[in-house]
Amino acid sequence: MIVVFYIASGVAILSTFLVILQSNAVHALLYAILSLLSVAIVFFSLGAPLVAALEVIVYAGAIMVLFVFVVMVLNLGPGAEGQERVWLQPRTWTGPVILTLVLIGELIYIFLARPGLALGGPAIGPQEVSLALYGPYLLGVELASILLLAGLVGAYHLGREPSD
Amino acid sequence: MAEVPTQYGIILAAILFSLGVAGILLRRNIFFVLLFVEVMLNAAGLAFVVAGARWGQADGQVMFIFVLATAAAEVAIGLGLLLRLHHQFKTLNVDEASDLRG
Amino acid sequence: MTSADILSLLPLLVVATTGVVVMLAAAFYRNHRLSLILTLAGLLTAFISLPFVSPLTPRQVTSLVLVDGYALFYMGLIFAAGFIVALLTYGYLEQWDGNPEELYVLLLLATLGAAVLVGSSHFASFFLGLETLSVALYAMIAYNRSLRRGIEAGIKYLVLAGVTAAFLLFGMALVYAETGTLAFSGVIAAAGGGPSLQLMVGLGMLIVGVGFKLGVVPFHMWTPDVYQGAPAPVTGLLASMSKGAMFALLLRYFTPVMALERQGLVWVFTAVAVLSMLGGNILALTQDNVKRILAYSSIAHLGYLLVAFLASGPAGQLAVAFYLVAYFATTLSAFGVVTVLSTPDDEAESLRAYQGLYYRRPWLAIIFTIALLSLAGIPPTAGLVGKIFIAAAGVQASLWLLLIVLVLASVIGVFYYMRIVITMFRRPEADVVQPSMVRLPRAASVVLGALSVILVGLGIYPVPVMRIIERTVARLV
Amino acid sequence: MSSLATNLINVFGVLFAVLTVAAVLVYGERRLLALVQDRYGPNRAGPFGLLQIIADVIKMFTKEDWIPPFADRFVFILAPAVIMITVLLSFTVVPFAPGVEVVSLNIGLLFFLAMSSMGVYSVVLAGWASNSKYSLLGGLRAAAQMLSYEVFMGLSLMGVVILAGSFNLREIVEAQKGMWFVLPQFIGFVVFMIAGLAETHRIPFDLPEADSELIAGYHSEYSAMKFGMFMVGEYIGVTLISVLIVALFFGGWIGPVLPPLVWFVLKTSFFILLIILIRGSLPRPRYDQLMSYGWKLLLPLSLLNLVVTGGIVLALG
Repeated sequence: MIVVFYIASGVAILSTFLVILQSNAVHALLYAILSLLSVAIVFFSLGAPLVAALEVIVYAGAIMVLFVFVVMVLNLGPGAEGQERVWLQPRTWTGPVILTLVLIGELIYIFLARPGLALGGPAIGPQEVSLALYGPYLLGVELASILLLAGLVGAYHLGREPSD
Repeated sequence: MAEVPTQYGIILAAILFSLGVAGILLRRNIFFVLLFVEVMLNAAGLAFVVAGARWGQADGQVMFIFVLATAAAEVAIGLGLLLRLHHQFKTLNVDEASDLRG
Repeated sequence: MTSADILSLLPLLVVATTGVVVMLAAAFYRNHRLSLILTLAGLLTAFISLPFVSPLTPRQVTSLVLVDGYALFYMGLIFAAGFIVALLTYGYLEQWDGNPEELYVLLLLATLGAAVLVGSSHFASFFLGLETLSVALYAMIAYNRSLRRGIEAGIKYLVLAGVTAAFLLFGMALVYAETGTLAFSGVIAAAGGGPSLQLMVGLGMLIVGVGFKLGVVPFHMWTPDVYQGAPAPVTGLLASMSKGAMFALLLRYFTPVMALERQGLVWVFTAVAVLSMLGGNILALTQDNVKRILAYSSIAHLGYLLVAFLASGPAGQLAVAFYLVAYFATTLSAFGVVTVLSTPDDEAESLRAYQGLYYRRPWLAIIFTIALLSLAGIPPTAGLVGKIFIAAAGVQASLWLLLIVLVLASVIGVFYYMRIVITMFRRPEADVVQPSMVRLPRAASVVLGALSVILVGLGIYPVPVMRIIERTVARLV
Repeated sequence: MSSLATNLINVFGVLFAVLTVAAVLVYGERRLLALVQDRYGPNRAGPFGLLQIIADVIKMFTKEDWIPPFADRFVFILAPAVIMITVLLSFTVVPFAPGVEVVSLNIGLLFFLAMSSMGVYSVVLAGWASNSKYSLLGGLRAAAQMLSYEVFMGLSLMGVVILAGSFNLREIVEAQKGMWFVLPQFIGFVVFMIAGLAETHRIPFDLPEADSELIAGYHSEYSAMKFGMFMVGEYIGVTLISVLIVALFFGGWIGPVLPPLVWFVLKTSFFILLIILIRGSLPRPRYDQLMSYGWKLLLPLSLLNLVVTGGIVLALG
């Protein structure tokens, strides 16, 4: 499992990095999906199979499809890349990239600085998660449903055609 | 099963999070900005799952599910707004779509 | 969950149910007035239920929500704000040709989110309450979807709030990874065991998230644009409910954390408070747009509140509670005036639109003047009393630097508030085209009148409100 | 060593069986449809036209594999591969008989749902990458349709999960020793079958391809082997849905006298034939009818099913 974790982590980081470099929206999305899939494998290797499946079903399979859907609705064909290329010139990206590298470096330093964090316990399967979800977190589930309702009503209002 | 030191998991989450931040700083296209917000939220969810695995609790995964719900709601409204923006401004560039000035 | 648990959640349940009912009512029968009446009835019921719930408190309902006097007090404030905004919205949207019903649904959901936020005792409820509030606000800000600036403001708020949420979550996850608990009480207890670097990073990210929501310097960039682009009643909501709920939570749970880690965090918050007070007031001087002026003014006011937060202790709690009551009334009254002068497609926001208001709409001008005086902290208004409480709390905690800045910033503030007042009382030049006279909605006029009475009343005789605060909020400390 | 050998036999056995079934279906469907419509169907090549399969394969392999110059090359090639990979991967969690399965996953059912949600991409990406308006419209329709019907598909299966108390398909089959789940979960079965048809975009849910309106929709621009992969992918999808219906609702390999695997194959064949006959008998609905049918009928139905099932299971302790 350790090997799986490292390989999946590597793929996740690399593909997320490639998302940044893509000027084509759909190619960027494909790398994002790849990154999400490898994060799902990371979840699996951490002993969290339920969220691994949810990551694929909801994140990669529903949320990202919405993004693709929007690309198609706006018909952002291969022609829409020119503008994006401009933003990927070295002078625009050096600043943020250096900032990010510093940020990453600091975070790695901080979390490596303290050795001996305990290893994870046994796998936590769907049953335990569901029991927690509908036990102590029941109000949270209700709130999440209210949150989705707000999203639904808002998206409905914003997305409707003005004529009706 | 999980023999991965927790800090590596957190570092992975931190790197993905930072890449999301970098993406937002770099891109001016609202489509990409929304995409990187998702990347950041996903990284935060990953951090929760890692932390939950460290303590052997289900709470981390529960939080991940809540993050998922949030991400879905944000994307629904975000993409709705994006379509409106494209409709009104004929561009997805946040710098060009800027009427509000003080 | 016992029946007492459910009973103590009654205010929240009422608001949630009302939201669903209004939505279903709009699905089957679209009627603006019906939506308004249902919304008002729901919020009123929730408000009235508060004293009945009060004997059951304090009660921890699961690990997520803590219903106690503190939470109930701020819930009351939030419900009142929701009620007022709903009334203002009615007149604002009456002539609009779009669908107004969804705004009430979103308003109720936002109110619920804010109410959960002040009652939360756990990262999960904190985060979910905050997100419910934010997600409802995105749509409300861009509610007039044919207006370019509304959409732009909505996108800006959405992107920044999304990033903020990610920071907040990542911070929570780091704290959780360190402490092994997601409940605030557990986190505070675990933080006492000796702060680690990882925990500090987590807390830092949390503070970034909270700072964005409060709109304090240096996280204030979104405030003016979003305030300007959003519909006027929504701006009122944004300024009062959204910031107030977040501040109530900050006060409750960060005070113990601060006590543990005296040095670093105190300096951070002190810097933020100073920058907000000065920055907000100085930037407001350069503005010609009333909504933007009010935006910068809200940045400054959050800075004042941070002084009371830093003072902490019973005096600080008292000062924050009173100041928030005064601030809610003042902000809603100010944005209420803007609202009644605006229509969804043509907002009265430039200073010119207010020139000679006194000669066209004397009462409105007087109401606005009272609100501005209260914002500036000039007697006899609630704003002054609030500032005195904050100053008293500051003196008790000997925060001299902050107090000096507070006074200095208030003096600067007087200039731009007076500028609006003077504009209103200046005779209009003959060649200036007068803005068309909109019919003044009756509901809104009653609300504005009542708010002005409250503002002056609190300025002269604040004792009753003080009693309530002492009975509920201060009881905790 | 022996476990490795068994594993290999299982993997390749399943792969071989599935691909064979798909190939036979290419021929079988045409014969059966012809029977329904009172005509012959392919009957020239070999006895009963059986060699038609070989002829079709040769044709597909030797045709010019053309990528339109205006298409997005990378995505254009990726799209047909996605459907093959996701559908074939779904078969890994299916238990065909005791001991005949590739992997026993404790989230087997979720894995299937995850793969089917990934399958959406093949159609959507194909529609986008072709860069032609019919394909784009087909892709748009497909995205909305498959995303919607995935919801009901997942919900309809949760009743089964409640009854079996597990996501593992093997355990679900074993839980049906006493009674097939089709009896308590009849609504779930119906919804799953309909959603399954929609997910594989078969008639009457073939709006993404709709020959008469969109000239084959998302795969208008595809030819030769890439088109073949879409077609074979569809047949494997049909097989997958049938296999899952059998495993989830009709007791999998459980049955008297005959060996388990035979029972499984028999039951599966029945449902494959049923799906083909449905194609022969139902017309295609309008797009808005399809969506409102899904959201206004299937969603409440599957939610009701879930609530009632959960309530009864709770009440019985």
